[in-house]
Amino acid sequence: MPVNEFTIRVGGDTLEGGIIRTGEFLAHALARCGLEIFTFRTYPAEIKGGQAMIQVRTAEYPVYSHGDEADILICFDEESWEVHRDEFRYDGVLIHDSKFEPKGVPGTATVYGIPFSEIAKIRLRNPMAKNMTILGSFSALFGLPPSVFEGLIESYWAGRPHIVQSNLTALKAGYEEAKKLEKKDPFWVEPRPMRDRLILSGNEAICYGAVAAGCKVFAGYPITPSSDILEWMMTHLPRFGGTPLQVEDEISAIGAVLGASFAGAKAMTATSGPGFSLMTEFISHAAMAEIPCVILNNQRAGPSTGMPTKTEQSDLYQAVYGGHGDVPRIVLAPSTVQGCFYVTVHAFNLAERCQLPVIILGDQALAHRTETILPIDLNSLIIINRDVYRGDGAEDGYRRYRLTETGVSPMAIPGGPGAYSAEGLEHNEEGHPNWDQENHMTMTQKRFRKLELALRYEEDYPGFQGYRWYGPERADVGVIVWGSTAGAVREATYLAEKEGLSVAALHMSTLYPLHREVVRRFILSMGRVLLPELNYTGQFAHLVRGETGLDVVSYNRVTGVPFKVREILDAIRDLAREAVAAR
Amino acid sequence: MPVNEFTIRVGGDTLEGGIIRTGEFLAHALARCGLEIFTFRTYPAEIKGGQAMIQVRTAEYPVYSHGDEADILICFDEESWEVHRDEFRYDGVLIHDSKFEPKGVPGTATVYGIPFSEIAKIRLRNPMAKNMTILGSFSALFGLPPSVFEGLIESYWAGRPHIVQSNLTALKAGYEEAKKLEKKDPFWVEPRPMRDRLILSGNEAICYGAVAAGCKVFAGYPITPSSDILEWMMTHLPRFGGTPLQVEDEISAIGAVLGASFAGAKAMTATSGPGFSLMTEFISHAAMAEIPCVILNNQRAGPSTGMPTKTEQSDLYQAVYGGHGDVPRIVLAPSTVQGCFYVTVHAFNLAERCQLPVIILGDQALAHRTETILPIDLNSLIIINRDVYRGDGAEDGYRRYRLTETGVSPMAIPGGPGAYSAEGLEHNEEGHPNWDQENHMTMTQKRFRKLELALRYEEDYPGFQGYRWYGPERADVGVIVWGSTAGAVREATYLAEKEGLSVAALHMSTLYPLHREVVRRFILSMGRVLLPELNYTGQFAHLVRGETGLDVVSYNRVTGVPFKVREILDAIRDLAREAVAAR
Amino acid sequence: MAVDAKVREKYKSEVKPIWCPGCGDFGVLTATFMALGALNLPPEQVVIVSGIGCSGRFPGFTTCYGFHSLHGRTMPVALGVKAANPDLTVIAVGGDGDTLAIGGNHFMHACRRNINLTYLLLDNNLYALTKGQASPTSFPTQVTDSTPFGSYEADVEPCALAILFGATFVAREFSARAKKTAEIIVQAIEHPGFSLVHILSPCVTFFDTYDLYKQKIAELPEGYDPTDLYGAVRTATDPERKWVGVLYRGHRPTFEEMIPKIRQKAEEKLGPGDLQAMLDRRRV
Amino acid sequence: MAVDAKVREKYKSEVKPIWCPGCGDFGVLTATFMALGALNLPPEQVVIVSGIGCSGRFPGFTTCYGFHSLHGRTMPVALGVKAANPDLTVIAVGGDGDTLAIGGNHFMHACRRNINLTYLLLDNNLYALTKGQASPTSFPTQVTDSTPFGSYEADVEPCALAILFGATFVAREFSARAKKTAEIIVQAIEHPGFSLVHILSPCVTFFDTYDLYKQKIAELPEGYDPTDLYGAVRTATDPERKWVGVLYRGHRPTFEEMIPKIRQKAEEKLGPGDLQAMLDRRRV
Ligand SMILES: Cc1ncc(C[n+]2csc(CCOP(=O)(O)OP(=O)(O)O)c2C)c(N)n1
Ligand SMILES: Cc1ncc(C[n+]2csc(CCOP(=O)(O)OP(=O)(O)O)c2C)c(N)n1
Ligand code: SF4
Ligand code: SF4
Ligand SMILES: [Mg+2]
Ligand SMILES: [Mg+2]
Repeated sequence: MPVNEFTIRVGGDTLEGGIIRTGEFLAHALARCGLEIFTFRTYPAEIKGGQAMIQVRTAEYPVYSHGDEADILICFDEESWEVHRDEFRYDGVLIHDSKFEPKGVPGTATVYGIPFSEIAKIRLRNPMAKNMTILGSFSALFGLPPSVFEGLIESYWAGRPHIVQSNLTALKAGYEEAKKLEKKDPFWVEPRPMRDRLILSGNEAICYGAVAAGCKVFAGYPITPSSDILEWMMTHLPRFGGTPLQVEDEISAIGAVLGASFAGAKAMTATSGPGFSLMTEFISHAAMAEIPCVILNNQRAGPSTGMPTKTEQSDLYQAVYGGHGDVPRIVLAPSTVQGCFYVTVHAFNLAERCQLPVIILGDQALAHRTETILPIDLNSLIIINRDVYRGDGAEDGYRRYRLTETGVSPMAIPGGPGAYSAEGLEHNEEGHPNWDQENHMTMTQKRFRKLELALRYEEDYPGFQGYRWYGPERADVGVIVWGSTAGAVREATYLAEKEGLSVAALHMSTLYPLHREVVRRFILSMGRVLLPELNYTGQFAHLVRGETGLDVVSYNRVTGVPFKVREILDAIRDLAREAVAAR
Repeated sequence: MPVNEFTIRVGGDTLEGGIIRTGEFLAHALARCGLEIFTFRTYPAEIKGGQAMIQVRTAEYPVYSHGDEADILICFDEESWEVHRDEFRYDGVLIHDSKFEPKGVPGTATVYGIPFSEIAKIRLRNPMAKNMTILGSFSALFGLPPSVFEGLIESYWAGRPHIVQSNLTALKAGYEEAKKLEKKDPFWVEPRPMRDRLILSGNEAICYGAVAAGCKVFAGYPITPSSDILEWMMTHLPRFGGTPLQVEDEISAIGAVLGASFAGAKAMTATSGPGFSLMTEFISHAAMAEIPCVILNNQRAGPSTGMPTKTEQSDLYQAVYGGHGDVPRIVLAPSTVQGCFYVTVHAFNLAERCQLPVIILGDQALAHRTETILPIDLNSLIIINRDVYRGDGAEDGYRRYRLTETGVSPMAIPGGPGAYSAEGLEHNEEGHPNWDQENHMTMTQKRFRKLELALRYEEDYPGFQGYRWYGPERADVGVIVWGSTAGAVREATYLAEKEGLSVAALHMSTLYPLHREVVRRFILSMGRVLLPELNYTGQFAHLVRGETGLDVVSYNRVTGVPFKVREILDAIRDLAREAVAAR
Repeated sequence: MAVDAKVREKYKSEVKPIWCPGCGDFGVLTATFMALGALNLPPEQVVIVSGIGCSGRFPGFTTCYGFHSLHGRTMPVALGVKAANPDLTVIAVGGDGDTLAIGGNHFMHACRRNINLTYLLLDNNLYALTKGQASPTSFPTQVTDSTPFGSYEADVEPCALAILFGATFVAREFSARAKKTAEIIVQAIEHPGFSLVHILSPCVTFFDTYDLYKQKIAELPEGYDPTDLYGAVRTATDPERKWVGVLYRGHRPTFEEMIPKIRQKAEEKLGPGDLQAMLDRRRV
Repeated sequence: MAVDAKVREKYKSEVKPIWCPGCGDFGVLTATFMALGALNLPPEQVVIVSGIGCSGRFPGFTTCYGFHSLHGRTMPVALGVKAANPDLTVIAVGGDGDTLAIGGNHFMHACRRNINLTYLLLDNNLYALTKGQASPTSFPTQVTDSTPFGSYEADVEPCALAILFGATFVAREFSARAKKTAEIIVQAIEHPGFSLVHILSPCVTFFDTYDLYKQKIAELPEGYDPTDLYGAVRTATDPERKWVGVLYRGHRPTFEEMIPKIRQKAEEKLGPGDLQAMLDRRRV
């Protein structure tokens, strides 16, 4: 574990600045050393001031969670030590600015106090370069070649030689200062051959996925943690022939998405809880008028304004059940940065194929974390477009809401033949308002038939899996998981297996419609079933029970941060004991 | 059955007018004959034109549903015969305007063709009085004393002697015309001693309930089928020292309700599906900031604009699960007009007691139907007011969100001591924004503890029942029901018992939080459990499964009209067979 | 603007309007048919976006594309339509409640964006479909089912607002004058930018204003200068007269003109989009 | 308006503002303390309703009652507060995004109702809390994270809008002039009816406008007539200068004055409310 396998945490006040960048540079440098990385960050909801933190986990094999505790903790200031000491490994390495003396460091830990502030402010007269001196010291202490940081600095500030130069100087100063110290800890970086990897954040992957899927109109309103998607779209979508819109509120955003989709463009919006709630009425309309659309909701801690910069998985209820009336919709949840890309592509495909609103449930932790992921080959993607009416074949006249076996009816596009009215009132096949008893029943069935089609999406996209079953067919403990909690579950089940426990996992990425039979089979095959999720009400557990009539054990936490692997491992152990006892 | 026990349906085009009033006069007249009544109406979503219908069921005992088919059908025009013939009893009585000749009347039926139009238009030169001639004929044919109608006419148009006179003339003309006919059917009214009863609609009962509970601010935006509540409040609330507000949209309505409640007034809004969806974000805020409020949602057929004048029970998902984050709230559903009154009182009481948003789920059928109900004694009501901080006792300083055993913390009221900020961000006990991991957990628990208090409401309101268990402790078939479907279930289980089937019913009026243990016990005590509801997705059935982990059999219909007793009876019979076979 | 009856038929769907006999909205429908005919627009090139209200049923009575959206939400939908396909002719139809109560904010921002569309505001001074409650254009003295003792608040004047919001064509007409209304609609459609046509369209069932408006309307005098913004605001809010005609006409870049401009700037700065290259640039 | 420091302390809570050092909002907070002190209002008689944004955190920094509502929704909440208890002094605090983007419609209708409250619009020409996107008051040329190539749309001017919406007191100030701002706030609170105070309040972190506004502001000339509505609209939208001072002052019945009037009319027509009698009248 000490070589090429550890977790670094960097903490400090945002007023000082540079904390997050330190972590990002570390992550990139480690990736350039041929290692896999996974970062996680938290920051205050205030604009200036307050503690920010970035954690970088690295290993030679793929990592799925951000790590339970810091092996190496870098503290910019005294408060950061206070905030993070509880999650500092008892025999880890603490690197701190020697402007303060950390109190209560366990005797088992290694401590390096280095005068970063003094070097930057007084020696270099460049207080902003403090983080570069830290990187230099890191390099000296753990064997990460300084050339890797140099390369990063040069490409990051390319075209600004002045800044490059002063940062290189700071890097060097930090390096030399640390070289004076005696190495007392076992952690070390052993560069490996570079692997072909991309580094992306969840939100970036979503933007790329949307463009890859053919998104042509994006409409949004700023909200943490989805504002960067709006900003990316405002900057880049025009370059792809698309039109991004920053509108006056989230009702307008979803309205514009529906208008655009009606007019033939693939369209999307991105928001978070409060904005998502505002979209409720229009999502119900999209279901009724059968207009394809994609809605990304990056969940944050709620209810209400809640904790805007903290993560949670508590909007599942709203995603699956929100909206008045019987509202068919599809809900997908990515769990990795790579998943963010592909799930977004699938969301557009499903929206087009089924003419339904598709909701992507991301979360703050996933949106803002970076990972090394496998390169993406755009040519390998299957892009599905809606079934368009082109004036052919319909001898008895075009009917927008024609009753079909799948429930999907070809869509006419303004400018082309087949003019009709998209209708939010109940309507007949032609789309004319209709209050017939039978008609409402028939049309409701039609709309819900499309959910069955959604469950057969692998017919359209071979290789797609709405769920993954990890481990044996039968086990003492089964874990059902969704969204970004899946990473911690993956690591916990791996450790549990190593301990000799009998455990399997079912990772759902299509949350609704639920693959009911698979989930039933999984539950019935396991001694006990654990369902960990970052909410209080056990939302997915409730959905699973509601759809299967079978019970699962909810494991809930609302602290604003992801599960630790250890927590889930402990829960598995407990259930395993129970299951064995009941066997 | 023919004497004092039958169902009358009146149908015609709204362009002609007077259809609904005919039914209302019939209902009132029957009630004045000492009978119980229950009316149900449907009307087109268009303003003018289209078929409207009102059905009046009467009996000497309390009636709980509007009756499956018409014993006596009164048709204003030919289309109304076409529309209603399928729900006309094969050996019933058809009364029609002889301006048309109804086709395909079963030979077993009795038909009275009477020239109502001609009498009104030509003989009386008063086409508007057609419905009065119909009432006159009814009187002659079925023995309902004309004096009863005369009394009604006189009080309805009191102070307008001209109208009274011309209507009396029309009544008489209709009476005399029908007297010429030979009575061929067995239906008859035998006046009984007048009972002490009120006639009210569901919406009226809700308005009275709100005022009785102490509602001082009402804010609303027009929407079918809740506009009449807004109109009543705009007219009458000022007379009770309250302030009604017609605002610019439903977001504003719920916002004003929260502002008013924060400032110390009991406050309420009333809406239907589309407006209810718009309130989602603010309901999440009310839960977070712990502001008591009452939201009435009269459900109509959805999704989206749907069928505004048709009934449905499909907003339960939105009521129970709507809103981002973990949102505690209480959801109640009345099932009778009397229930509308009391449930509204309980809703205010629970909102004040638990400082939570309370949602009342009514529906179009219940909102607009009239029933004879027992008189209401306002003195017998228990009115609960919130726990107000008055500057006393809090030696360590006032804390708005103080952690308490029940989860409820005394509320300071502007103008009085204890100034604090109502906060939609996560906050500590003082109400200051706070992102601590532990704090969010603790505060979430606090907010949800109040749901347990809600389940113990009978401690505050002795006699209150959040559920009612009808029939034996164990049975072959159990029926779980909520909302206005309960009436049909009550009659169906009564008939099933008469057939010798073993059946029990559990009628839930507190839908959320669910009385989980009671529902579990009920399900486990029954051979099979039926859950009929007017939606497609089996929303309450899903909730029951989700909360209990036990299965029930969903029975769903979305036709825009209430269940027929017969439909439920058939379903009970089927399940009883299954249960017996499995016994 | 001679339009023969046959051309008009082209725009009329087989769905019979559900409006009450005599409803002002009939006049607007006829005027719209006349205008579309005069411009000879193919029905499938026209999208009519409506809200919820009696007025909201409008699109279904035509052979054009229609989008019967939500109460108050015509403008977001229309914006999306235009973003997807700026070549379409978009007509929005909203009631006074639709436009000025629940939809007021979208109306403001649509004007600001100067989207090239025509907004037909069918003003009957109340909420008709919900059977007669006060709307933001109800007169202060008007008694409705929701204001039995008069209103708590002042009414608003949509033309003045639109002008200040940034609309570049603002006109008023009376639905009883179908031909005049048609002429104005033609001008509105031809105008590049946001065009409001405020149409006094009486509700005969809940508040019959035919006589009132017949007395109150007046054509703008010769020499009226529709380019004077502040003057137009004053004319629009004249308490004495309901001036009909083109109250205001301005010129600013439209939303549709901005789309290619921004695209060009983006490409100039960052190059045309190449997703594979972008992804590849994220290599470690 | 002499206010000694101690009086001011009365309104300052123990919560330290989380604003960036130098943020314009500090000036507004100070001015508000000064104004409350000058009027000697007991903190528990004052309710400060805010939306979401940097500006939204305002109430927590005072010892008054506060309601930190939702983004854009100050006005519905304030209306409710006033309906429940018209005697309270209500101050609303909103950002430019809060007030004019998501909350534009409520703002319009609150002006229309002439609710007797004071609206402090803290305008920093962008969305600050979400880290610097364009708002409806962003300058057309302003480059923000969401408008890297400039905006698709025109900006709006809140004072002109408020005047046309029906506000009866409309003023503008600059947060750097805390004392002047305090004086205006005093007038606004004293004015019976809806009072907008548009405060230029720079965001030093995302778009520092101190210098710009120092140059651009100008005090209204002697003899300026704030009762001339159309003139005020013109002055408010002057492209050359940001005029500070009371731009407009009018008089109409307030919402609070209407409450008892309507109550009286209702009782005159229908008698005072007696629920038991009403119920009994529904006897068969
Ligand atoms: C969100 C929402 N709130 C309320 C309604 C109910 N509603 C339908 S039409 C209408 C008002 C109609 O008035 P207006 O817009 O003036 O149109 P008109 O019927 O007068 O043409 C209302 C309030 C609705 N459909 N949706
Ligand atoms: C419904 C909703 N949408 C979006 C947000 C995210 N959000 C928070 S503050 C803000 C804008 C703040 O801008 P402004 O109102 O100008 O206030 P400032 O921060 O500049 O003071 C936004 C969009 C939210 N909280 N709620
Ligand atoms: S109710 Fe009024 S607006 Fe609606 S259709 Fe009838 S006349 Fe027209
Ligand atoms: S980000 Fe701007 S508006 Fe927000 S506190 Fe900082 S300076 Fe003030
Ligand atoms: Mg109207
Ligand atoms: Mg701002």
